[in-house]
Amino acid sequence: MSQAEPFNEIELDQWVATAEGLRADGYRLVQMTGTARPDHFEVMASFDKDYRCANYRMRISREHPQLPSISGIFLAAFTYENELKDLFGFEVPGLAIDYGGNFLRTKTKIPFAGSVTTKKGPTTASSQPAANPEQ
Amino acid sequence: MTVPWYSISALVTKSALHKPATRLYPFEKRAPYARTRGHIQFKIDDCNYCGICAHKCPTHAIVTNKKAKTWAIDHTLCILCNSCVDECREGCITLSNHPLAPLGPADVARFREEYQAPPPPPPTEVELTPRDPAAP
Amino acid sequence: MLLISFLIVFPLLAALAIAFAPTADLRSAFVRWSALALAIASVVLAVAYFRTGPEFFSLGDTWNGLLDQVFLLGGIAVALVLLYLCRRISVRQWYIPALILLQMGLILVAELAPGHPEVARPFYVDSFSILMALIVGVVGWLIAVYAVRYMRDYHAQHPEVRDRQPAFFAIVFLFCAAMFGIVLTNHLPGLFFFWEITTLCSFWLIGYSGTAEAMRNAYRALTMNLIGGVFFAAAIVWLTFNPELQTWELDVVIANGGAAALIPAALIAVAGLTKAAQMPFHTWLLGAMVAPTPVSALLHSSTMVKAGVFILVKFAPVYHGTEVGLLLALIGGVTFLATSLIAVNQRNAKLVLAYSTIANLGLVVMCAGVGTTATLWAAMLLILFHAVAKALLFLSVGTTEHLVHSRDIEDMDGLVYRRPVLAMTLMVGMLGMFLAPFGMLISKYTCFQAFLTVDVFPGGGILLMAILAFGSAPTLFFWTKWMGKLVAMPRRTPEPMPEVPREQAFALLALTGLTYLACVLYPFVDWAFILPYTQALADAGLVPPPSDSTHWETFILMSVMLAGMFLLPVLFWLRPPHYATVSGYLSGANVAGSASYRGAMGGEREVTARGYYLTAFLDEQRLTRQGLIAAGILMIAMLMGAAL
Amino acid sequence: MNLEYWGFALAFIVLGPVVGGLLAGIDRRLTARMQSRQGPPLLQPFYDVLKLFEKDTTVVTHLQTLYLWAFLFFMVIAGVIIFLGGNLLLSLFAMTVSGIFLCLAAESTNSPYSKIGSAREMLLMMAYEPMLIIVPLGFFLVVGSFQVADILAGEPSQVVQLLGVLIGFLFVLTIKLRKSPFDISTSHHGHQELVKGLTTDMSGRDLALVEIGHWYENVILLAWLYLFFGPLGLLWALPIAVVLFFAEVLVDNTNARLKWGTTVKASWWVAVLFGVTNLLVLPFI
Amino acid sequence: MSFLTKSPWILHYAATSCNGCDIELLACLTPLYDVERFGIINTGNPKHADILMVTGSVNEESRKVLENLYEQMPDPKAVIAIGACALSGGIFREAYNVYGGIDQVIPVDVYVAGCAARPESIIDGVVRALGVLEERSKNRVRQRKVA
Amino acid sequence: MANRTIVPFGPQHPVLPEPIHLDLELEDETVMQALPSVGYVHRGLELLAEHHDYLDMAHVAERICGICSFIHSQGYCQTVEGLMGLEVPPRAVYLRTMWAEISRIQSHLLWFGLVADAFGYESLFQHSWRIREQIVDIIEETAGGRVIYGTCKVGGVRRDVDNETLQRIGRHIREIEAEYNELADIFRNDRTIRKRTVGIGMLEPENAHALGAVGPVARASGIAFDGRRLGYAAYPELDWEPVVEQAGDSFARCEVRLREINQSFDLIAQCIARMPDGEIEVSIKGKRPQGEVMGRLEQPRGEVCYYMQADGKKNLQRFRVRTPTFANIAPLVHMLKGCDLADVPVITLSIDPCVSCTER
Ligand code: NFV
Ligand code: SF4
Ligand code: SF4
Ligand code: SF4
Repeated sequence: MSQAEPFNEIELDQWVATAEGLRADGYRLVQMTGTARPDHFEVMASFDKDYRCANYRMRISREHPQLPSISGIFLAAFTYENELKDLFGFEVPGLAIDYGGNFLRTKTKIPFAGSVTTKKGPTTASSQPAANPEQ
Repeated sequence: MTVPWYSISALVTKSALHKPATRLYPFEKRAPYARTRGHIQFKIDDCNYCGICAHKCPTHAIVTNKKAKTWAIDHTLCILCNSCVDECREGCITLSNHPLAPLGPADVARFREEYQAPPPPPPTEVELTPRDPAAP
Repeated sequence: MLLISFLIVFPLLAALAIAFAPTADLRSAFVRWSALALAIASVVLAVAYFRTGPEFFSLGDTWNGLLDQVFLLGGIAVALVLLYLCRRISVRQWYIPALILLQMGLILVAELAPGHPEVARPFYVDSFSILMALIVGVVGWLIAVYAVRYMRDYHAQHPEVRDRQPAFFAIVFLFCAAMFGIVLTNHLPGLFFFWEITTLCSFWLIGYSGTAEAMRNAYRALTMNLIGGVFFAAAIVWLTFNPELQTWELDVVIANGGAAALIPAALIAVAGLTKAAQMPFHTWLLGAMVAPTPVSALLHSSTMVKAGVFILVKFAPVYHGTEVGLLLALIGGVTFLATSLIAVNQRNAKLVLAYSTIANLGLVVMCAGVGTTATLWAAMLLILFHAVAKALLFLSVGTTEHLVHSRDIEDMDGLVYRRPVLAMTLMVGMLGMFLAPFGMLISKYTCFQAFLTVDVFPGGGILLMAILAFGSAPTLFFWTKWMGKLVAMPRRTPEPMPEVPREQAFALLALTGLTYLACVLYPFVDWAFILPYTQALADAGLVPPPSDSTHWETFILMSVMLAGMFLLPVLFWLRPPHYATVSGYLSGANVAGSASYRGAMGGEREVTARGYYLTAFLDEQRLTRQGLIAAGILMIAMLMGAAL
Repeated sequence: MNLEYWGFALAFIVLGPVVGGLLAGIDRRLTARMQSRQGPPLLQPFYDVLKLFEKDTTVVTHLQTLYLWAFLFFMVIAGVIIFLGGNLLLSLFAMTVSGIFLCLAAESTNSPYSKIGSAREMLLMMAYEPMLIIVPLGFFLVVGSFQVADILAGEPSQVVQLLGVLIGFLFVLTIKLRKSPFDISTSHHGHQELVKGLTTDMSGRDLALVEIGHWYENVILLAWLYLFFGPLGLLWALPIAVVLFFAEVLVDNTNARLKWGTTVKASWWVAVLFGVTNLLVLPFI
Repeated sequence: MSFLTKSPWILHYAATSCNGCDIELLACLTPLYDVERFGIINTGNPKHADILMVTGSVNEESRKVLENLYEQMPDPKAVIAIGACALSGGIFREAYNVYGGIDQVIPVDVYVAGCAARPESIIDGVVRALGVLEERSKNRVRQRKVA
Repeated sequence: MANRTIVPFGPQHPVLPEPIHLDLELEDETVMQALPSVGYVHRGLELLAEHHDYLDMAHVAERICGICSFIHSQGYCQTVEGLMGLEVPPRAVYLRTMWAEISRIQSHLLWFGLVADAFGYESLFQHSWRIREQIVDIIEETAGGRVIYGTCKVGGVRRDVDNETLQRIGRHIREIEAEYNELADIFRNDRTIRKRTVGIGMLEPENAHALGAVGPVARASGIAFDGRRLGYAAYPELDWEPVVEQAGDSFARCEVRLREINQSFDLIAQCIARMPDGEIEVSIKGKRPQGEVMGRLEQPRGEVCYYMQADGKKNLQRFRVRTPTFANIAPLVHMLKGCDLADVPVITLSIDPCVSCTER
């Protein structure tokens, strides 16, 4: 754990090839996640080998957010990719087990997509409790 | 290496023959530890309504009103993080070692109405600055 | 005698009338009324010879001689017909005509032998044959009534099958005639003749639909039955030439009871085993499932297989106390155990019934092999209860199949709510098959007691008892599983179903009533049909005298149980509890009541619950193979045992 | 059959649940103590059932209540048969019927957990039936009768002669009492992948009926156990039977739950190795 | 006296609890607290349960589950909310997938505060719920008599 | 036509106190397909970074899960400290390590009970929780809460534990360990338990690697990866070796945890023995987190990752947690295929799932 494990920028179209290479080198998929930026999304992925992390970062356009799936290479990626799909609204072609946007089933759809802030439904403390039938 | 079936039988037989480990809670109460976080207590005498406690409270369970000189806590929101106790310079918030007695709907309604717990504040706008490629 | 000839000849005439009936309606009427006439005749027979010992009939010398000729020529005719039917088989099935010719040859050798034994008293009636005649008559009648409508629907649903209904019903009646012949004749070549007729009829009926599968199964049935026929013929040849026991009269062979009778008895036992679809030969009965349901009902409940066990039970006094008997019982036991286990695997309702039939016949064979009074008692009750309950089950399944368009047990989900009456008949049939206080269990109970006293071979009885105990367990499982399907509450409102046709409903309800009645009245059955038979045998010193050890409170308690089965639903109907209904438990994920839940993929997902078939636990193929090998070895041992 | 036996039968009908409930209470208390817990009051099972009568009853289908009536009815009959000094085999058959109705009640709800529970109950029945059948047969071989009255009047040595059968019976008793390692169709205490298996969709009075049925069943099983020692006289037989009965609690607490495949295989092997073998060697003891 | 108070069977559902309150509830069943002393059994089955104990606040998914479970519990029944989350949403009140306390979905009879609620408080909460149950049981019996 | 039994396993299910949900497709009782679903505990707390400043977020992080609560707060603080470039005083580091190991024991004992409960071994469940309660008492005495510690903060720890108490705890844990060893031996040698776990839920080493298994799940399949070797906290200075088993079945996973409990007892003793004196926190005045980092730690269930982005404001820009159970879902799906229904809870618990961690 240190900042000595920097994020390597790669292009989206190198992504699958990179993953294949890492798989061949005996890396383990550690995590995948994303961030929303004003004009694009970023996807970060980390791979581990011998306690060393290789981190990658890709840019994904906001207009047509699409991330090719690597679940055929690392099956473990299916959970991360489904999560990205739900939280950021990505399209993930080639997903091995596709929950179809129903992985987390959030109240606010695609909560991470728009601006970083989100609107909420009714607030808690001031709202009325459900009626108790005997009161 | 222990004999498989024997050791568990010995254990359960031993347990059966000894006094159970049960703490007979409502009938016998054990002394709390000094650090046990039971619930938040407030002594209004020393309070200067500075509002630091309310500000520091992660769940906004405390409301203070400097003008009206009121201080209120919604126990249903308090997560017993102890921040208010640590932060209050006047020492008027203390931590009781005894948990709060269970509340009924009426108590909760009282908290929520009388004490006017605040609606959660709007989220902070996190600025979406384009990432500086030079940054680490 | 008149009655007997009526029972044998009338169906032949009826068959002719039906075959040449000008219109379908007339034909149906013929079928209904002739079948009723047969039923009435069998009842009259029962009343006329109520509780008599065996009574033999002689026709006088000329007629007797004529009868011999009839049997001889008839036998040749049957063989020729069979050969004709084989005209289209492939070369690889050369053994079928070979078998036909072989048994033809054997029987000709016997019949044309100079100084072959004469039969002085070709017919007889005793209470066992009355019981069998009643079963054939009454159950046969109900099946015929049911079949009239069923066949019409069958052809409506299967336009690809050539409509040969006139021949179909004619052959059914021919079949009945042969059955009456089997149970009433004392003339062994005559018995063989009737025996071959049933083989022929079953071949034709199984192959009715004419599909490749049906024909294949029909030929399989034919082959197996022919093998049995060869053994039967061999027995007759043996009886023709053996100086010690030279007779063609059934009762003489049985009364001999000694070692001399053992060889023909063992040979006939093989014939009986084939007909009763016991283990090395059981596959033909499974194949018979392709036939229209009334045929299955007929083959399984009142005819065909019953002929097999009939002859075995008849010979029971010979088997009694011999190693041959024990081996025979063990063949039955192997069959019982193996098929009970295999039945657990089955999803096809008719296959479940088939396997259960084989298993129950195995039980009868066990009883026959042991051959004590008690097991005879049990065997006869089993035959009765099984005939009624199985006919009921087959017909109910046939109706259900028409309603739900499937034979799959899984598709009978919730029948109790969809067609309560039909479900009720099915349930009663099943209860009758395996549950106290219904019939089968009474017999099983007696078997246990009887097997424990077997002392032919040390431990032999214990072995039989163990087989019975272990075989009963899976029986419990597969019946309960099926009943569970029937009573399952439909998760959604089911689609409406067509009504059960009136005639079919009549047959079903009548059989239900019979099943119930047979249980209620089993002491009467015992007294009226079984006791006279066993008593007569005991008087002849063939079996130990019957001992009555049933305590009276057993009867009372059985009656209480039976009454409970009846009264609880009535009580429930009169005073239903008023409870609120809720959806079933689905881990809190219910979406539409009990029917669906929120699936992992987020969508609504239907709940389904499939029964257990334990395919990974009990393997049908392996069990069949093991059963076949074991039964085959036992059979060879039995034949060798008889010869030594 | 004399009056005395009618008295026993009547006492069974009336006192069966009381004794059964007490047995359950002791069981729970003992279990708790083995787990180093205080445990519930002795009368807790009665509180539970009385509570269930206070509760509303909800059903998935009304017919499930009917099947439960039948379950209870046949269970009582099974007990009455024994306490009348009657036929042990018949009593077993009645017990089987009762078990089947319990399965039907669960099946009728058609909800997956109940159904799997009932399928497993059927599997268990398949597992224990052979051994249970062997017990009366063993008695028959020794005493010459299935009648309970005759068995009780037998020789005190019968338990020695039937030692294998007794062991086999104790084995399946674990199944019948729904104890670990064989509590696979429902769970009394402890949690289970089937939630409550058979009884998942029963509530209120329905559930109370099941409980009461089980109480009767426990008394019947205790009576079976008693039969082995019966000829020793009440003073010896009852304590031995009760101790063996509660030995099951120890077994319960010292085993993990096994799977149905293992259960069926194990029970059949036990039935063969202990039951059948015992009967085979019986002439030599 | 109602027997309900002598044998309250509980059903536990973890709505979006962080597990903190769950394990404290489980701890109540274990030797040190052993609520079976009061006849309490954790049935895990709504149809057998008298008291529904909920830990954690409701989110989109658990809301429906809670409704289902509550509906499947036969009357008379009571609900206990355990922990700050179940009471009001606690520290997760502002999270985008959280609706807040469970009283937004089903009526709650007893609120047990704390984060996490201590086993002692949970036992106190059950005792308080018993009073509620006793009351309802009496009403229920009366209703049945009328009906 | 019902060719398979389709059962919803969870969300409400007594064997798994947490709302995990599996769609099970069964034939008889063989699982033909098992599809896990999440969402019942999803709160969306990563986005709470917008509501709480980076200091308050420690409370949120701790409440990601009540079982592995301490290490979450530790991980959060450590990662933020990395962004801020803070050097935490050694005593605080050692106290954190000690609490982390206590937390690990607590978590493993809890799992011990749950897995025993899953295969119906009630007495083992009760006894393991009886022992666990003594650990919880230690936690309460030192931290003030039974499950939520609230002791970790950015820059150090909030509470000190005096040396006398530490010594007492050091002695006490040895007694607890003796009691625990008895239980562990029972678990290892019990025939019925072995019957239920040995050879069940196989995860071969290659699959463990390919599916990204972490923690005891990976270590039971012969992969010697232990996050504590990454070199954070006091671990580099302590004397220990990762626990590795080769078999890859449920029993091996249990065995790894059983041995890790002993290891943790040992680590606690080492921490207490080497506890440095001094400050317990550094001042964070005038410092704000800035930059981007991926921090990794070892939780009881395996490697946890924190990803943070900050731009020097009060609130973090992006906060992300990848928990071990999340990584173990894919291996779980693999293990469940073809098992028996009765094995489902056992296999599921053999990865020691934590749903609230998974879903956050
Ligand atoms: N160990 C742990 Fe966690 C974390 N992070 C797990 O998946 O328990 Ni709730
Ligand atoms: S911080 Fe202390 S003095 Fe200030 S308002 Fe709060 S309680 Fe009163
Ligand atoms: S303890 Fe924490 S949550 Fe509770 S009132 Fe104080 S600051 Fe707020
Ligand atoms: S109240 Fe606290 S401990 Fe309980 S579930 Fe919520 S966050 Fe966890």
